[in-house]
Amino acid sequence: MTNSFKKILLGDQGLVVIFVLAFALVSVFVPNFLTERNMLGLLQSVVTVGIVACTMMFCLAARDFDLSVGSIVAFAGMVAVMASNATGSIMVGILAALLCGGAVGLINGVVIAKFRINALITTLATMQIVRGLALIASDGRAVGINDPNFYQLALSKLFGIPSPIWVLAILFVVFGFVLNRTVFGKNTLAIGGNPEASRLAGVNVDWTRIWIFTLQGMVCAIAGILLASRITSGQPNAAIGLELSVISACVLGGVSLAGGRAAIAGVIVGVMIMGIAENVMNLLNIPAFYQYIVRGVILLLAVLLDNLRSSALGRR
Amino acid sequence: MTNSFKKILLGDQGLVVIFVLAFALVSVFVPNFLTERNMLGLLQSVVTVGIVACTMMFCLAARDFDLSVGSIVAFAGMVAVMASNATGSIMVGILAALLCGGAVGLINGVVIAKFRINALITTLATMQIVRGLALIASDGRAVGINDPNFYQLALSKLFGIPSPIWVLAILFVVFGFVLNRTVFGKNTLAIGGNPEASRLAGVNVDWTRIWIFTLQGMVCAIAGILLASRITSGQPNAAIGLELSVISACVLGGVSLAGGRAAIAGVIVGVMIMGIAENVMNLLNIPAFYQYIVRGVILLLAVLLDNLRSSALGRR
Amino acid sequence: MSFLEFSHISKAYPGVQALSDVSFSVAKGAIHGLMGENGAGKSTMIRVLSGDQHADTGDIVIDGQVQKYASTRDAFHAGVIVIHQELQLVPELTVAENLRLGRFPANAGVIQARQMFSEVGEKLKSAGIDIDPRRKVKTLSIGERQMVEIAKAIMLDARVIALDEPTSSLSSRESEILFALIERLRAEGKVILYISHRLDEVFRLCDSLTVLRDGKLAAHHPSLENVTREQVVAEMVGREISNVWGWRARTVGDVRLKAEAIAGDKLMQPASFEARAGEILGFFGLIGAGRSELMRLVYGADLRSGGTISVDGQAIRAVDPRQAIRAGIVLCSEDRKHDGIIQGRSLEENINISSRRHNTRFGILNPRKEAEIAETYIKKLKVRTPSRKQDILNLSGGNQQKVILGRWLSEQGVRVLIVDEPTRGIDVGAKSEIYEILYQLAEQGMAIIVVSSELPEVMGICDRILVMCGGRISAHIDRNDFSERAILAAALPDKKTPDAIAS
Amino acid sequence: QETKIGFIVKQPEEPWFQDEWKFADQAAKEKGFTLVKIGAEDGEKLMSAIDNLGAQGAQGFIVCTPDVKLGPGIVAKAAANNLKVMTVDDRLVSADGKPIEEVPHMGISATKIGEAVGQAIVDEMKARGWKAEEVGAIRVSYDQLPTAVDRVEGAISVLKANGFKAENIFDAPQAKTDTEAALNAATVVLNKNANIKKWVAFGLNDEAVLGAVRASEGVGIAADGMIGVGIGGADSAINEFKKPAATGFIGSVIISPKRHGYETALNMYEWVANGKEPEKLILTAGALAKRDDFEKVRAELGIE
Ligand SMILES: Nc1ncnc2c1ncn2[C@@H]1O[C@H](COP(=O)(O)OP(=O)(O)OP(=O)(O)O)[C@@H](O)[C@H]1O
Ligand SMILES: Nc1ncnc2c1ncn2[C@@H]1O[C@H](COP(=O)(O)OP(=O)(O)OP(=O)(O)O)[C@@H](O)[C@H]1O
Ligand SMILES: O[C@@H]1[C@@H](O)[C@@H](O)CO[C@H]1O
Ligand SMILES: [Mg+2]
Ligand SMILES: [Mg+2]
Repeated sequence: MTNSFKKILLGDQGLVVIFVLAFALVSVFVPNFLTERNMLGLLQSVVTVGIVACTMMFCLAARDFDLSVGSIVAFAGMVAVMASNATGSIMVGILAALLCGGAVGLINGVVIAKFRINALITTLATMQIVRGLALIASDGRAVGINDPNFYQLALSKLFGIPSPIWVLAILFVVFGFVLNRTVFGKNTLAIGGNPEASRLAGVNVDWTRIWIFTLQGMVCAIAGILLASRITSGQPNAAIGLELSVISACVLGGVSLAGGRAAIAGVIVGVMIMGIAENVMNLLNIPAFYQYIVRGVILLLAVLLDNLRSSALGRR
Repeated sequence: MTNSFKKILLGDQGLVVIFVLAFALVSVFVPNFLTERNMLGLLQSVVTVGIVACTMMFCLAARDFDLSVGSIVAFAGMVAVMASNATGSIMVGILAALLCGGAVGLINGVVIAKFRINALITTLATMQIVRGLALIASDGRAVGINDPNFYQLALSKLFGIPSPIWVLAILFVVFGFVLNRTVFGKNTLAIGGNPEASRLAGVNVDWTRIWIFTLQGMVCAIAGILLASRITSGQPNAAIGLELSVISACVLGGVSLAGGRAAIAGVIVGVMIMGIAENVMNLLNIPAFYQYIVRGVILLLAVLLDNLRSSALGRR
Repeated sequence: MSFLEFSHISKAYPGVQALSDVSFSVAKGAIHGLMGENGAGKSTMIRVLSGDQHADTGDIVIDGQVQKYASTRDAFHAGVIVIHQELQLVPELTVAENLRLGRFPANAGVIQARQMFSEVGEKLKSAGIDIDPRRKVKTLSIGERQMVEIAKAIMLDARVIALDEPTSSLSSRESEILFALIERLRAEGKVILYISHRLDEVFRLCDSLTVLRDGKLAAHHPSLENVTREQVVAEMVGREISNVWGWRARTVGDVRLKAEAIAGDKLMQPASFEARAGEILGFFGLIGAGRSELMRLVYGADLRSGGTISVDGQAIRAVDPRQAIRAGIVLCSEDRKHDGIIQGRSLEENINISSRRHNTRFGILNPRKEAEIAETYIKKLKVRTPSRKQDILNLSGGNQQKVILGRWLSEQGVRVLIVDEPTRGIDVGAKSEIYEILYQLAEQGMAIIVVSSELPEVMGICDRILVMCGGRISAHIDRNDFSERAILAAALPDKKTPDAIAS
Repeated sequence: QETKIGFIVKQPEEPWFQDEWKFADQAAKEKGFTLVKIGAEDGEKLMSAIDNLGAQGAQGFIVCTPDVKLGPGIVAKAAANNLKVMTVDDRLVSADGKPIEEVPHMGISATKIGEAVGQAIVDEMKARGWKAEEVGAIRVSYDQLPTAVDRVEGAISVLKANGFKAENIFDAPQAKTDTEAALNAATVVLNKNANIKKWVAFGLNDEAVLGAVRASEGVGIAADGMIGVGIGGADSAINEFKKPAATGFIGSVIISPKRHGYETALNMYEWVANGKEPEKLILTAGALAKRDDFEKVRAELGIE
């Protein structure tokens, strides 16, 4: 191993390198993987997880936790469809969804930051409440979209790439920038890294946490709108269990559950690893029950490799 | 409010007091609640969550996390049924289940403590792998119990109380003792409080963490065996989502996700609050969708009350 | 003319009256010392000043204006900067980001990174602090971190600057940098509140002085003329302490600890040394000299890449602290926050965590015995606490340090006791009592190694001093040959005038 | 003493069960008994639910069990609580896998529904003039759920009987039972077999098949290149039929929640109130509903 190569492999972006290697390997050995069609399919399949991961990254970085994302995605999707059906305006539907998502996030944030209630419990509670609202609002049924133009949100393409992928890409860029280059991002990392020090330094900890959850709610709404458009209806049962996928993608991407550490490149890699695993398993026709095992093993392998890499760095 | 009453309410056992008050309220206002039958039914309904919460408490107290409990419960139940069907001996079935549960826990522990892999990722991985194994072993279908004596594990009674409740009670006592009165328990709490300081103080951190996970696996196996006996079959799909119920019961009971803080009384209360909520909602015939909302609100209320109580204590 | 005034401040914590009716004032352009025993209420005073805690009664008046702040942010806006006793840094952020946290130079929310790094870099350089602003704080040593913490004082144009034991983890060289800085700030007309347990420093720097005792005002000296150290000590402790060190000759026995060619990542070359029964061996050096690293290697806290260790002639294969403890070596680490206290647990548990294994049966605790041990050391070390069940996090810094010392003093069968900066943050009265305990342990035949950055301390209590410099042992000096010059000369990497530093 | 009857279902969020409950409520109103509706997603919750019913003094209950192997447990639990029991939708089996015949049951066999789906697909293929060998079949599968396996296998058996080759049937395993998961899984199948232009799809329910249909649209296969037939016929399917343009989702096999909900509740009432034992086994039939006749089919089944 040449020295400069070693440097890249052991550097901060090491997980990215492992990912690139794995990607190359898969491209060569899995038939049909590296086709344009499959790549687009793969990217579309990670849109929901990817979008929500953008803000979950902030949440975890600030040493918080959000279990309500799946419910918000479903709820916001319902709201978007119902509001645009009712008013005949897609724009109104979108705004209503963003508003509702943001409102749920805001409530999460206020309860957690101001009443100092454990984030796990709070978001577990709102997860249930919001899911209940979605079910009640729709009487448990899928709500069809009246205006076919709504489908275009997910179906339209730009330069041959479907819009949801563009949205995902834009959010990655925006939140990557926000994390590293803005006061908000640095404050988030500081709060997670040392809440006491941040407070004493005069960072508005409560306000920052409230904003993180509100943003999370709004971003979930974006994911919910796109999902509704993609499956051409609002479904109250959508996105159950999403929280776990998103959190693991983030953790896989090096976001620390203990707060203070996050990087957008890692999150992207985390999201992609999980997406590729699903994609490849289906391409290889792995039977459903074995998929469980493969999924588990891939998760372990990914972190194990990353660990070996960084422990080779000498620090533990 | 008299002063001595205030003292009790604000003391360490405050949550217990809130719980007792709530219990009294429910007993008065919910018909059929305070009947012997319903009490036994209620207790039996919390057996699985309660048993697993015993060791989850250790896990969280040591600043760890275990998502694989639901899968282990299902897997161990399957193993118990399949092994006793195969050998004709219930004892062999039970031992095999304990062994398998312990083995999964041991693997969790070794990977987490020795390879220093994030507990969330590790147990998320084993959660999938073990569920996969259970599905593969049974081809995705429930396995019936051949020997009707197996049912007796859950059906038999002592002084009119079904054995699973006894098992639960015994485990509460044992693990309460272990937490407060043994080196193992104190080391667990110390590790959660400050892992590095504990290591430097001569605590065998790795070994303790490995034991916690192994115990957790074995205790899950006990829950799995009782569950299989209760539902008269081994079900590969059993106990999905158990991890979340157990973790929230613990957190509700004052176990800190940041480690270092746990008490068995709190955990019992946490488990009971969740069980009573479900029980009362069904007694009151609350419609399914509204149950979500009530569940969420109860969770929030419980922690909120506890918070008000302890912030009245002047500390935050 | 008084600029900063504390007026009738009281503050109670559950079970503790931390401050009761304390009033005093400080003039503009003055350095005001705040002294008192551990737990006297100094840090609480500063926390009230910083808006971190709210006084139950009383007011803070700055420049004639009563301050009513709701948070630390309001205190900043009132021109107050506080350097807290415990480091308040975010490890994952860079030095510059830590220094500008809460007040990033930003344009529409976007941080002006280049401007920030160059500005912070200049300020650090002008203050004589040689740390790259782009380094992440987690890569800094504890001493360097302390310097970063102190640098917060110059990042903003404050009116009032309070420093809570800023020198407790600094060696003389860094302390000098700090003193120069403080004097510069005084010249600029700031009000400086300075907390320290080091009398020398206080007398060298301060213009005026307040002494707290048990949360009450014990003495206020508007000027230090005609005030003697003995007098201040008496005001603090309530009794005279004639000789803090109290060193006495002992008979020294055979070699207890023999460390040969100990090698590790941060040591420049393998180190060898030995310590004898009944001996108190000092390790002196400047920050980053590698003393702590060497001790951690001996103890097995960090992975050794080479070397052998023997106790009483018996080679031991200790590779982790647990084995070291069982072989009779214990280490009381320098970083009490990170490596010492177990947050959220009681004093009792913090004391018993290691020694309890002597009092258990089948892994079951003996609560009576544990309570007894806890009470013994609380009394012996004069830990100020409402009860042994108190969460250690609620103790004052010095009292936490005493508890950690108690943890190791309560260990049985110790043959080699290593204490790294044992009296960090501990008041004079308690110091002399701790030294007395060390002497007694030595007399019983223990080998004691004291790592310290306080030159008077090592010179005052040790029988022999090893000096480290740049990751190597650079000198070996017997008590008869002790001199500040010689020790500092060996400690300084550039061998420049030690006189400039010896005060 | 008032008559109280429980109605326990395995997936309370599913529209199907909401409908069953709705129709059971109708019976309760007519006959003046109390209906206690409880959702029980797994065996443990089910056992608690039965205890709970016993505690509140119910006389009997109807159950759609999360797993048919829970049979002996349910029977024992019911007996212990002195409750009469009937099953709906899914029939209990004993440890050896044989139906427990003494428990009255109303339902439809999963395999039969699957076969109906298969038949609907084959018919549509004939109508479009497709040849089996040029068509790919997407089996949107959720093998964790035994009923799901039985349904898709039922459909496959009909396809095979009509000339489908096993190698033209592709598995698209859903990670979860929602539309998005089906969509993602089906997309992979379509992309892997880009050479096949004509597709049929079937799965556990309407949502699964909808996923496959959305996937085909996503990769540019028009409605005339896809034949998807779902199961259930609730709003997800109807929304599809109401769309202005026809999609590849051509039909759904509707099973009547009315009979399942209303009749079972009624029968149980007669049993506990008047001692009139219900028939041991009533099998209902599924009916295929398509874009042009779904309203009629639903009316015939008594839904709406
Ligand atoms: N959060 C808290 N909860 C309870 N008691 C506290 C808390 N913080 C401080 N105390 C108590 O208040 C008293 C004063 O503490 P303070 O930290 O002000 O002392 P100090 O003078 O700074 O001592 P040291 O020299 O050891 O730093 C101590 O008895 C301490 O135990
Ligand atoms: N956490 C750390 N991360 C990276 N480097 C460190 C860390 N701690 C110490 N170092 C470096 O290791 C070297 C030795 O530090 P060590 O702490 O052993 O010195 P010391 O003589 O005990 O001085 P002091 O403890 O007063 O800083 C120094 O160069 C220091 O910068
Ligand atoms: O789960 C299914 C449900 O979706 C409905 O189709 C009726 O049968 C049940 O088994
Ligand atoms: Mg202090
Ligand atoms: Mg040191």
